[in-house]
Amino acid sequence: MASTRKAGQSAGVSAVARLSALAPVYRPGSHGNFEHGIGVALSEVVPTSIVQLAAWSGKEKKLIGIIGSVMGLALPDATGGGAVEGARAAFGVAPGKFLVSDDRDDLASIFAEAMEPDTGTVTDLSHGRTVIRIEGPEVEWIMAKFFALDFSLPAFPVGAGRSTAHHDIFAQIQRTAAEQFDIYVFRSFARSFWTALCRSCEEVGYEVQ
Amino acid sequence: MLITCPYCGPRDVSEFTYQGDGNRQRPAPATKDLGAWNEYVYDRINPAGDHNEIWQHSSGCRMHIHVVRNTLTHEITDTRPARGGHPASRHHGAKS
Amino acid sequence: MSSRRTETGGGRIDRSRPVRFTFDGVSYSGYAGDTLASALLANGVSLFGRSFKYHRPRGVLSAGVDEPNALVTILRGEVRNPNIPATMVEIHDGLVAESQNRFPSLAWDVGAVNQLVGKLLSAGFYYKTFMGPVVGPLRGTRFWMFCEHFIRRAAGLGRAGRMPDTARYEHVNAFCDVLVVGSGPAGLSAAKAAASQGGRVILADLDARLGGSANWSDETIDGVPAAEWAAAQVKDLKSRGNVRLLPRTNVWGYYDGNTMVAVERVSEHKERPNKGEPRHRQWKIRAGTVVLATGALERPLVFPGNDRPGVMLADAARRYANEFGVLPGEKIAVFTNNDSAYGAALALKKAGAAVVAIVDVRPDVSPEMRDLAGETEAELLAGHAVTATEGGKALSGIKVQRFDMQGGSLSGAERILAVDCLLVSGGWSPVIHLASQAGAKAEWNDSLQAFLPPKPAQKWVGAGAFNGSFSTAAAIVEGHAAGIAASGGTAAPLEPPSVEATPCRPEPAPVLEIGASGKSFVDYQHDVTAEDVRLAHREGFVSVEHLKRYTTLGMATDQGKTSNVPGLAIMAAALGKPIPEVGTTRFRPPYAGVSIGSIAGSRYGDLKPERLTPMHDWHVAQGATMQPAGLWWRPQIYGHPGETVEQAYVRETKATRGAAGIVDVSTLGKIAVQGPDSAEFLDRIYTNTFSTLPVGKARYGLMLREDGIAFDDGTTWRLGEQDFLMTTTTANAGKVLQHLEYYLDVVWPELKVTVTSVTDQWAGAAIGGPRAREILAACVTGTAVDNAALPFMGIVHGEIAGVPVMICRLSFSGEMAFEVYCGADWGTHVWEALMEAGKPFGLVPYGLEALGAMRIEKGHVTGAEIDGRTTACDLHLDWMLSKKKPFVGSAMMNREGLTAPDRLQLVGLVSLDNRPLNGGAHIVEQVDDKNPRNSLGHVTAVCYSPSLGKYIGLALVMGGKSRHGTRAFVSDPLRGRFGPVEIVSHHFFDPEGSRMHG
Amino acid sequence: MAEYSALALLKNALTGNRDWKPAWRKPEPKASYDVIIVGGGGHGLSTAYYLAKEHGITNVAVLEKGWLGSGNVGRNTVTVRSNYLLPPNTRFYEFSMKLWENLSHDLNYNVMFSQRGVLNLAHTPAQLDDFARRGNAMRHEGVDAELMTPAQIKRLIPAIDISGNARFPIYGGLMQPRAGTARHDAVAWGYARGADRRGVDIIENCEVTGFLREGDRVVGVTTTRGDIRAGKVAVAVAGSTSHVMRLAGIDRLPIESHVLQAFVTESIKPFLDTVVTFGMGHCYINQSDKGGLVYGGDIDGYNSYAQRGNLPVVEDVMSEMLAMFPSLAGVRLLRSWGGLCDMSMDGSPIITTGPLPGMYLNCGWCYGGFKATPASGFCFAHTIARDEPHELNAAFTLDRFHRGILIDEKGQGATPRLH
Ligand SMILES: Cc1cc2nc3c(=O)[nH]c(=O)nc-3n(C[C@H](O)[C@H](O)[C@H](O)COP(=O)(O)OP(=O)(O)OC[C@H]3O[C@@H](n4cnc5c(N)ncnc54)[C@H](O)[C@@H]3O)c2cc1C
Ligand SMILES: NC(=O)c1ccc[n+]([C@@H]2O[C@H](COP(=O)([O-])OP(=O)(O)OC[C@H]3O[C@@H](n4cnc5c(N)ncnc54)[C@H](O)[C@@H]3O)[C@@H](O)[C@H]2O)c1
Ligand SMILES: Cc1cc2nc3c(=O)[nH]c(=O)nc-3n(C[C@H](O)[C@H](O)[C@H](O)COP(=O)(O)O)c2cc1C
Ligand SMILES: [Zn+2]
Repeated sequence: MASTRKAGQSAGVSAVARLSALAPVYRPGSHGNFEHGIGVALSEVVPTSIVQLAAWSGKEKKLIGIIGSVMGLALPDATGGGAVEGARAAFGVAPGKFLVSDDRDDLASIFAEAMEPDTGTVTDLSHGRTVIRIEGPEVEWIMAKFFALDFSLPAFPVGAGRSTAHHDIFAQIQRTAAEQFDIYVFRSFARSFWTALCRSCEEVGYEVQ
Repeated sequence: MLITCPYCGPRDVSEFTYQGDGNRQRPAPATKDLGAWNEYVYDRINPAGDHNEIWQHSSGCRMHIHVVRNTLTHEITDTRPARGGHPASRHHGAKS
Repeated sequence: MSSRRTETGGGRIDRSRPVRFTFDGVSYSGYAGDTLASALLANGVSLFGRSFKYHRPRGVLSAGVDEPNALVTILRGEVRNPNIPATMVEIHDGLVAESQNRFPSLAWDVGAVNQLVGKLLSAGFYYKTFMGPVVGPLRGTRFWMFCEHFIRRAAGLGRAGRMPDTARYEHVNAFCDVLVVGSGPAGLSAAKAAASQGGRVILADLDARLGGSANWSDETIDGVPAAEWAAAQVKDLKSRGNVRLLPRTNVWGYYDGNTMVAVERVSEHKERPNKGEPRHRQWKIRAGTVVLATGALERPLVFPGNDRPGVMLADAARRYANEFGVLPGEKIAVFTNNDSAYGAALALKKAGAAVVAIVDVRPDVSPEMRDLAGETEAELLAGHAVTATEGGKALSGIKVQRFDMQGGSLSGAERILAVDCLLVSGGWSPVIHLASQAGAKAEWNDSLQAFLPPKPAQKWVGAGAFNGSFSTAAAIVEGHAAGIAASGGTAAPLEPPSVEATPCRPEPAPVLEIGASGKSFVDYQHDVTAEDVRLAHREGFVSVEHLKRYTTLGMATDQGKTSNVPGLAIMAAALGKPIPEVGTTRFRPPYAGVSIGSIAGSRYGDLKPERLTPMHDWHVAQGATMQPAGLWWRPQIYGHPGETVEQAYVRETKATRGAAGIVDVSTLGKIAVQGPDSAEFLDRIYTNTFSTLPVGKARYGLMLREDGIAFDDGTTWRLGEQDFLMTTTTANAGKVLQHLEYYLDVVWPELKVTVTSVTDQWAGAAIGGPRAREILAACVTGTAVDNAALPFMGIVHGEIAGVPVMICRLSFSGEMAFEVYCGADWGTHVWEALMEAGKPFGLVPYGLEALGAMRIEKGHVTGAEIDGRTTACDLHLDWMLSKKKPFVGSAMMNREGLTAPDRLQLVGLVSLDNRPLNGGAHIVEQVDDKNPRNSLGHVTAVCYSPSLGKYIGLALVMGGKSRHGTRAFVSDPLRGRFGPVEIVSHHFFDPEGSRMHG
Repeated sequence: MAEYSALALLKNALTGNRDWKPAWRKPEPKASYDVIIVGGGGHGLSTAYYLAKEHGITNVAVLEKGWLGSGNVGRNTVTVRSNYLLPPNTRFYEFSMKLWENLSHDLNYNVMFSQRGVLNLAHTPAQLDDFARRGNAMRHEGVDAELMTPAQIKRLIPAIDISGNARFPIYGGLMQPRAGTARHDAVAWGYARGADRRGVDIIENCEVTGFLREGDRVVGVTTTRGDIRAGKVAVAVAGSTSHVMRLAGIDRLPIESHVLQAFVTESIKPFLDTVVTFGMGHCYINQSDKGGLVYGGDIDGYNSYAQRGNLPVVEDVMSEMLAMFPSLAGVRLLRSWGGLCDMSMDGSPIITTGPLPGMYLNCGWCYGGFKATPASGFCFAHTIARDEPHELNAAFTLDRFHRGILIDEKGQGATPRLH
């Protein structure tokens, strides 16, 4: 097979609708103490593809270049360096490792084609991660309830990413706008995380979109 | 306690997994010298003072890092990626 | 009862907003801004609680967090919050409070009989008795346990409820450049200075109203009353974008890396919280630098009867008068060893009390103090001491005698003064708790008779009374300097503000105890007397830490805030040593009690998240009984109405072996192992070889720990030349990933391999049974699934119902079986398609029980056998140990202990009495149900085997294989199950594997 | 010195408690002793006591660097049990239990050993089987053990949450009725007084700073109070083992020192009579006679000599405690502290002659050595007096790690933080 790598690590493409891990607990509308305004809005973002790219030591710059050309995003070469442009997003999650997401089908195969094996590896996580978006004026406050990260804008600029955890739930977080974060959690934990998130948002009033 | 991950910056100790004594050197895989293996697996310097140790940033970038930490005060004076190798300049743990 | 409200107004309370509450069922009213203590005092209540040991009646000693006596239980419906100092409770309409440690009532408490035998109950008395007889029915521990029953009933303070707390608790993380703890003059000044440097500042204080002692002092700062000055500072801070103010916040712990932890009382001062609002919020604050401006606490003096309700700390009385508009007494006296109480006396005078006398142990009182005493119109009794108090449950008078400070002797006639309140002051102890939590030694200052903070072990600077700087001007100047220094700035020192204050030299006389006869209390709550301290000395418990443990001094809810220094002064005197040689006990978190809920945060009620497979909702909809497996939930059985668990799994097993069954295996750990050195890496990690595995095939692998013990097993699929998909057991998924990462990062960094958890990426369904292949053939497109295309351990890619799938033919059940993987979001879709395709063939879903039964029939091992003590040989997996290469564990697996002949080895068991076996039963050669002994091993797994029609099990047994074909017994005294078994091979079913090879 | 009794208490009460004498003397160290015991913790003191009582060896000094009992004996969660899985441990701890049952009489000091039972909660059927295996192992060694159903558990502990909708429902529990708690300080003080009454010198504020050697042989110690010679030197310093042994030139041992935190709430009225452990995580709890709930959880998980820990474990323990007892959320934490645990590579102890001639070593108690105090002292005294192990500590050798004869209760291998 020409692209065993591609076949191996990609879940592939299908017209069949994908089932969200959040389905039964996703309740659009306003909740909590919202009478005085909505503190945050929550939504699930469903990028068609989420891919992890890892560069061998010394090949990080090359990989950043490839990400640049495939995604059309210029990543700063810094810890968690990332960029976001509409549905296209990329950010660093570990030394030489990046998470990219896009609305293109089978991004894993696209990167597998674009990348020599001696640059690094491509791992499809499109189904393995649930992306929860939280936005609004109280977003830093709510994020601070879950993660021991400094969410102030200077410490966590737009586009940047961080890997961290809320207790047992591993999370990779990208700031996608001044008042907006996208949280990537393991699909199996997504429902628990969402439920806890909603509960913590009650205090400021929240809306599910 | 905060540990400064060389990649992620200072993070709470709860994000890390302790992977133990960083002074130990694994014998070459084919080595038959059981004494060396035993020492690697079971014996510890366990100093009261500066200690070379390995932590994994398991709830972060997942990198393993070498940490020099004082076991009397918990003060951390050095962290570096484990892939960079052993922090050779440090001595192996006499009381500071 | 008479109202004790002052007519001069009061700082904090809002006299236009009355508040109604109850205490011990009696309804009272206070004002918004009152504490429970101030409101009750205003209502003329003087009896607040009972002491721990002697059940002595107690009033309120302090006005803050140091309160040892006035502890109450707050009730919210059936939820009880015991041991809350009334001084820290803000009243609200509907507040319900109860007194504690009394029966039947606070006023009439039978426990008070303990006072009659007080001498018997001296420190440590319980060590010397209750041993009971050496023989007879009360020998051994029985007599003690009999007595202990009653002792336990008598001990304890408030009562905890049994109803789950309905309040919400939360955590939040915060980052700042400067955290200022304490909002008195020093803290306010520090916060302002730090804020002016532009960094992020957090200012936290225990109290609801920021300002600390400025809220009740009689001073003016820069021409305005101190309270107004403080309010103006607070207003200024509030207006700044870079400052967060945290009133009602107890900064309780100073942890490594300047991690500070604090609890904010968010809503308990309200009648009901807003929607979503927590009761308590724990703040985890990571501060660049901490400014400790925690002030100082006043100490009482130790003299007979010093615990009678009506005896109160002088500054607390000032606070009640100035801040709450309450007079703690109408005819008061003052007893002091220092200047500060004179100011308090004057404040009470101004508030409307009559000051009868000021009793000062010092013979030489400064002219300024004499003037102050004159202003209060009190009789000044210099060189005098209080030697006793009178009254029942409320103070009615004190006895005073001439006192010689040098020798400590009393002389002259005893005078009795009629008073209803006695203000005491034994000097001040800086609140050095947070600074000391790291274990650093505090330093004794002889002139202040106090411990001052240790040298910083972390990044903090101190200011104000915390430093022993007891003047407001100094506090403000130090606070400013601390705020600047903490921000890393260098501004010019602050011009001292102009402070108008009553004169006060901070140095107290070195007298803390008046040695007269009668019970003199050092630790109020625990009823530790000065005599107890001396008894500890006589018995050799002279180290302060021994003193504490022997007498329990300082171990009460107030942690000795008011009692430690007097206690060790008495010990120092007994030893004839200076105080610094005696030292102080170790400070520990929390600074003041914090609710357990606040520390648990949202994990109270939500201990662990749930992990759900992609098909979870399907299982639940089909009526599966779900069972926890680590954090996962997995179907145990898909029971039919009326079925027992055994009936259900037997049915599921039979259906699978007879036709086909399907099980959700999405929980298996899945790790993508990628990169040019992947095969080499797997060869080193696994005991067997993977480099020879062709692309498109899978292989069963075994891993050992470095010490040669079996670690985990699973299949690994070669998807590409450089591309493997490793599966692990559900339980070990995380550990195995970590294991791989460790070797790649630390041991073999030269290998070009990445490992990534893809557990959540793939939904997995294992479909097995004689009809399984037909079912697949009916629904899989894009690939053949016959023996040629999909041989044993082969892998193909195809589609099911429009979804790409990856199928590997491997078997855990022992049947012809296939694992079907697809993208997790399509898991339910594919699962349903398989179910649909399987309908004509009799496909059933099966759960963990049937999975277990089939694996037992096949003799496959899982966590019960790979239990961290067994080797590959013990489990008959030695065929997997490659001799051609070293691997993790190979060097150590043959050590003598790991190859000893008496090790436990895996065998099969067949129940010979046709009764079920129990997991955890032991195996013996001879049954003795009365006196079980000589265990040979134990049962690891059991089931009813539908294939054999028998109850069977797996076991680890000494001698293992050599016992095949012999008879033994299960011995399960815990469950009363004994009976014969035959020891057989662990391969019960189709040992040749003809079914799975097809 | 006077016997302690109710009568003595009464007599003294009538005379103002003036006649009580120091519980142990405060002697100056002599120039030499037959046996020096380094470490005035529970094990050092009980060793001295049994050396005198069982072997007539009374020319003994116990050297303690701080105040007596300042180590783990004075800071543990006081649980005494013998509910072990592996026979070497079960036998040893059961022997200890038997000594506990008569200890107050033996010492003429009420150590408040109270057999209130220890209950391990199981939260899955597999865990209950695992506990059954252990309980049956105990029964086959003649130790008491019972399985309890959720309903029985609820009757015993009314405040416990057995609702089926709990995140980790309770499937049952393993109970050892004879297990219980003792008063930690009393154990140290009682042994100290008992040893002192038999002539042992207990010397506080005397830190061992080195070992006197004649060739290989250890012949004494150097201390902050001078050199002291001895026929035999026995080391029982728990968390400080590696540090002290390094002074003798032993620079590597199968030991790591880890901090374990413990907690106590403010006093409340009787709430919990039994010792209970939570099975989905690590939390154990009992109520002291004073009314405080005394509880703890896992070690912090990194090497430490600081006697204090960090916040993550505090939060874990509180969360798990509330999972068992949701009505305690409003009860307040009073104090937290830490102790240094000598974690061994298989989680089991070491009591042995050597590793140098003239020297004896007792360590590896992890966070479970309080309950061992009587048996440890008894066996260590035997080992010192006879130069060979008692049959009960014969398995607790130092070379068992290298030889692979491990006693690994938890099956975690050489990762001390997991034991
Ligand atoms: C928080 C906590 C909870 C625990 N809970 C339990 C429990 O519930 N049940 C249980 O069975 N066990 C428990 N343990 C374990 C138990 O407390 C210990 O295993 C046991 O006390 C160790 O033995 P020891 O008493 O001799 O140690 P220690 O009391 O620590 O004695 C060692 C002594 O050696 C002294 N020393 C050290 N160096 C020197 C030197 N150079 N010179 C002189 N002296 C020196 C130390 O100062 C110390 O006093 C717990 C431990 C901790 C920390
Ligand atoms: N001898 C004397 O006359 C004497 C003695 C002591 C203090 N004083 C007066 O006290 C003032 C000193 O000012 P200051 O600012 O140093 O102290 P302060 O007492 O005014 O303020 C300290 C504040 O810290 C808070 N605090 C303490 N520990 C805390 C914790 N762990 N978490 C949260 N908050 C905590 C307290 O609630 C208090 O509000 C001066 O006005 C001085 O005149 C006088
Ligand atoms: C079983 C037990 C019960 C305790 N109860 C209390 C208590 O009621 N009050 C208290 O202040 N401390 C209590 N402590 C803790 C001690 O005060 C002290 O913190 C501990 O012994 C460790 O010593 P250190 O903090 O001085 O290092 C208790 C300790 C133990 C072991
Ligand atoms: Zn990191």
